[in-house]
Amino acid sequence: MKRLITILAVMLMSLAALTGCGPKEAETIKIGVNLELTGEVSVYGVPEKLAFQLAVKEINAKGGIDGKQVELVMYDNAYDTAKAVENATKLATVDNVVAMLGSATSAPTLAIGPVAKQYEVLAFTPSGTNAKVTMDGTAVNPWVFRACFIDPFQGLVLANFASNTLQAKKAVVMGSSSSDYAKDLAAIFGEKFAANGGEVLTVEYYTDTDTDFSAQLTTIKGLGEFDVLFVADYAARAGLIIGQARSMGIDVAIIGPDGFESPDLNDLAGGAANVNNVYFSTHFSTLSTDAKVQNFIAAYTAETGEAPSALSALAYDAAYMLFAAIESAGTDPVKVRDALKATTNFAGVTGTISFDDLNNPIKSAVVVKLENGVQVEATIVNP
Amino acid sequence: MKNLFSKKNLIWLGLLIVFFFLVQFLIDIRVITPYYRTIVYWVGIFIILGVSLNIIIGITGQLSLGHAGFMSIGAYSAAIVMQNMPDMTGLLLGMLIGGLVSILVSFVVAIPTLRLKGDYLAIATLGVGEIIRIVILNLEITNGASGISNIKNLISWPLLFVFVVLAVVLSANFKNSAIGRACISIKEDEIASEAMGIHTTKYKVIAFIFGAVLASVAGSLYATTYYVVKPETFGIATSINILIIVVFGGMGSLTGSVIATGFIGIINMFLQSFAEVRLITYALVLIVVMIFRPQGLLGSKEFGLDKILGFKPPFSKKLRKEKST
Amino acid sequence: MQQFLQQTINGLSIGGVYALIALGYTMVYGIIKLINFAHGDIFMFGAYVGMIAVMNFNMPIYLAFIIAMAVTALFGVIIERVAYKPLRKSSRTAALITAIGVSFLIQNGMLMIMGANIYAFPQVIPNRFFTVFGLRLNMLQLVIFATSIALMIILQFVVSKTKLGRAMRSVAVDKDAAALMGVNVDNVITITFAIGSALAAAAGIMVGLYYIKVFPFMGFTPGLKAFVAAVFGGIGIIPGAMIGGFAIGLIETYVAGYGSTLYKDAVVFIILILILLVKPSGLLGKNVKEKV
Amino acid sequence: MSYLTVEHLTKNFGGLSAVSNVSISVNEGELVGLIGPNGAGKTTLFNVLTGVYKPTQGKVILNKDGKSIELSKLPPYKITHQGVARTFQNIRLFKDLTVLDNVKIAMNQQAKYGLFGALTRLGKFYASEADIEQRAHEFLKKVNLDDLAYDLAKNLPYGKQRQLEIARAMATGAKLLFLDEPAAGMNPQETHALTEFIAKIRKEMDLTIVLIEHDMSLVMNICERIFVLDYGKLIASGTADEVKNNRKVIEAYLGEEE
Repeated sequence: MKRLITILAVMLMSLAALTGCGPKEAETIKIGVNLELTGEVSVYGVPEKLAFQLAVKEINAKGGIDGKQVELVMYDNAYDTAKAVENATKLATVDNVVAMLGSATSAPTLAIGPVAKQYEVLAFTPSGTNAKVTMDGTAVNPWVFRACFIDPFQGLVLANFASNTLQAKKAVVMGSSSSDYAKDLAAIFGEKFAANGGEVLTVEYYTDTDTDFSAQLTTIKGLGEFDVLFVADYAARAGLIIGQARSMGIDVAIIGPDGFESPDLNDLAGGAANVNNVYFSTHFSTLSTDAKVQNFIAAYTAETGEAPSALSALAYDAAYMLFAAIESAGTDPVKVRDALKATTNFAGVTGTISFDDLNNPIKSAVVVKLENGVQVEATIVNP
Repeated sequence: MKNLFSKKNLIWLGLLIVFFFLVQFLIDIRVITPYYRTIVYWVGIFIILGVSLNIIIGITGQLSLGHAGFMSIGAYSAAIVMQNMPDMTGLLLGMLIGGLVSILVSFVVAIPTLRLKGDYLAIATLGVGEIIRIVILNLEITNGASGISNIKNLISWPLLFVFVVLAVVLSANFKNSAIGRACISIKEDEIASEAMGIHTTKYKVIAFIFGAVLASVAGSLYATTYYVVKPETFGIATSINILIIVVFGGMGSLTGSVIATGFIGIINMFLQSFAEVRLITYALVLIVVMIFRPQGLLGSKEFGLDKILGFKPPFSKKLRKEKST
Repeated sequence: MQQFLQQTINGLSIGGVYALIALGYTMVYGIIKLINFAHGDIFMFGAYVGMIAVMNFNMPIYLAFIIAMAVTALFGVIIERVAYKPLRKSSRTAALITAIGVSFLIQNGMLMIMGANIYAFPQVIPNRFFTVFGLRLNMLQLVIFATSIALMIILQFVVSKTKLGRAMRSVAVDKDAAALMGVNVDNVITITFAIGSALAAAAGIMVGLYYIKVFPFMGFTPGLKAFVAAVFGGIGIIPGAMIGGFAIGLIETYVAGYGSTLYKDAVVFIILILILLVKPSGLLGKNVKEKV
Repeated sequence: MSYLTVEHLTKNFGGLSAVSNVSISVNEGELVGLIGPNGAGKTTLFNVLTGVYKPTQGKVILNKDGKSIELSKLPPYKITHQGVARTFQNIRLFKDLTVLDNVKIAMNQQAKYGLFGALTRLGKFYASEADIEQRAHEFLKKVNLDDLAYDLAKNLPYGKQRQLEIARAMATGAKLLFLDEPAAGMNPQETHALTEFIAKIRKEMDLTIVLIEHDMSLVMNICERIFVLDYGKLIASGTADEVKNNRKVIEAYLGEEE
């Protein structure tokens, strides 16, 4: 027992010692990062971490911002809202960061938002697509920004694309019941597609842990003819669905959201040969001839050994938008927030970006066509 | 002497009051910064969860792996009520509703499943936890996979303190009563217990419901501390995190759970930057504790005042002497 | 009707996977009464080993099977020796908690080593389709189905007809008595874990080939469902694991196809609880009451 | 009407008949023995009498205060509430609890407060707890175990554990005790002490006792009547001398002789 008390006492003392250090004059510019780095969801967090690190490395190589080096203070929230709140509190009050990047998914970002507001340090999520992320009840949360378009926007884009470009009349929707991403997309797509004069025959749900979709696909096949299959999910499951649908003889066009974009899509679909007549909306296309995009792809690939995904592109843009804001406003968190809010026509790899009243980016989407697993065509679509 | 205002109770009360104001003072002078406060909140909430699971596992001997399910009932009740009443009344009302729903659900679950023994019970309760999660995932009122966000933050040190003390004191009273003795006898030997005239099913159900209600209260506090509730938060991983607290602190030792939670809270803080190591450490702790010290940190003993102040044991839980074990 | 038959085929092919994993569960439980909670993760481990053998060492698939089964068997034996053996005399609750710890350790260990990335298992066997009476069948489905039945028959033969099997059964009935009769109890348990883990590895590779996706948490859900399958059929009984696996696969598919997919997993757990209540010893099991 | 009546009791396990068509009656205040070779069904009969197993056929009736209660319809804990308690062949004490707690648990029915009282400690909680504590100590004094009250049950010497188990059964307020091989594993001195102990408590507390025993000296010494089971059937009953000379009993124990 005595030993235990000693240990506890030592810990308490070191705790007190830690609190002793107040904010020092910053020699570096500290930017907080609050991401899903472990657990299942780390597939979304890790590419963003790599993109942030790439951006920081690049800016520091160019001499930093106003001569100061940029330093990332990175914490893992493991997709746990409690951890996300703890991390955000620590970044804002202990590390005294200028601004916070993250999280990659919506749920932790929803928990970070109120903390950002309370301590007046902005939180910038590259890819939290849930519409509520930048909201505080019915009003906007002035301290939360995002770099991606929101779920409703993508739903609209895809519905229009299906009706107008593919001339589809009947659609079938599939999505994960355990993801709000899928549910929101499916709902908006359904509304818009119907408004365009189309008909959604059914919405089939499955869970995140499923790997076998044959039951749902068999049901779908039994519904008769349809023109397009909308799979509202990430590549991890969408790839499998594409492969299993093709093997069951469902060969209509398959469309999907930005989640489709992944180097693994073809493999998961059982080979590039299965990935034909597949379209997805996204933030940027590797087909783009823009030098910025090509440089990013080259740098990211050289740095990480992997091709960048939409998530890493968004994270990369978020980092640079933040750098620009810091450059123009200095390191005062409130001024940085104002500067970020005022961003207009920022030329990033995912498009030209400004913010609307709800701190969502105004930009167009790209719909990419895959043939034999390769991007063959990119269409810019405005809703 | 044997009443509510016994010397021992008064000393406890005094210590609690001192502790409360000490922490409040440290918060006021910002030695406990907002960040440490979030750690304190986590520890407080998980103390309630640990103690409540300990009632079921450590005291009654019924291995339950679905505790997070009951936590989610409280969390969602508070979240839903506070959508319309974002104030203290809303929180307390949500807590109350959560408690009632938990009683109902745990009763329905307990009657059939508690007939099962040991590992079968464990798997069945794991199933129950998953069923609760799946139901929440698919209900309209719980907002499905998105969960509920923008929950009013009402947590504060006094609020947390009141509920943690309440939960621990009630649990200790539970343990040190005829009901607690009946539960312990079930853990020791169910057949002998039944032969001693103890209605084992009844007491198992009581313990299960009691634990479920406390978990639900902890869930309500969770909701108001962390702004967001979503179904994944209350999966099997959380149930196992709570189990780790119970195992680490000692099965049957309420004070063990309290100390273990504090300990884990501090470890979490230090391992913040070593996220991957953290989960592996927990898994190892679980295995190593089971192999080398299956009774946990304190075993079934309590860390109490009796020994320190030399009181005569009020109930014979405390040993006058311990012979070779 | 056609659709119903197609769903039945779908169900049997998922069921085959559950059955393969359940075989390992049931063997270990049959011998030492331990719910090896980590069995699903051993299955995941096997899938990774097989994948690495094919992807990084360019081995032919049959060699990958052999390597993965051997490595995973060894892995299972190490787990048994390090984590479970010291607990053989402890309560079953303690053993179960340890098994949960082992499960978390394997998952997170794999996560640390290989990352959370989803890997695609190389498609080295071209997946062919047949259409029979308008039903689409696929090669791998048939392979999984056939393998699980073949393995079940082999195992049943080993346990009921060989010397090793006799030793296993004697250990299952009474470890101490078996030891007195000259059975090396430790070896028998080790071999049981080795076989169970090798089976899991085989299942892992087949799932890799069929479902492609390989990731650190892939073992958890199938592991749980395989456990339900084992209990359904009568845990400890080899043909029971088989029947349970197919039954759970079919039920799940019918619920997904005709009811609500949303509650598919909930239905599996409800079945588990019902089975435990109505006939805890499972479909093929005999009721045993605690000796007073 | 006798105190305990067993009517045509049969208990089958699968196809096996462990107890078949046994009828026994025990009078109030009697001390009877139940003997028979290994596997004769003695413990099974005890398990049916105390509700652990439900009989396949037949009834067990307890006549108490002019009322007859059908024990075979009650679960074990309710049978205990009727003043019937037992010990086990392989001691089943609450090993990690103290001697005092073992007795207190047996006295649990005497607690005069419910869940609310337990949680808030309002009402009769303190009074009732003090009362139970005091009575438990008194009880332990009576059975000469009070000096060990705070020892863990598992740390008691073997003989004392047996004694504690009997004491614990009595502490439930039982008037009818079933003792399953109380002298198993004891040396002659311990057996002797136990014999005296049983005789003493029986007199002091007005108990009716049924015991299973292999130690013939104990059975023959203190049992007033003896029942003999073999292959689940009652083959003889009577006083020690009568049973000793019964041919069927000799055959059952020694095997059939030509």
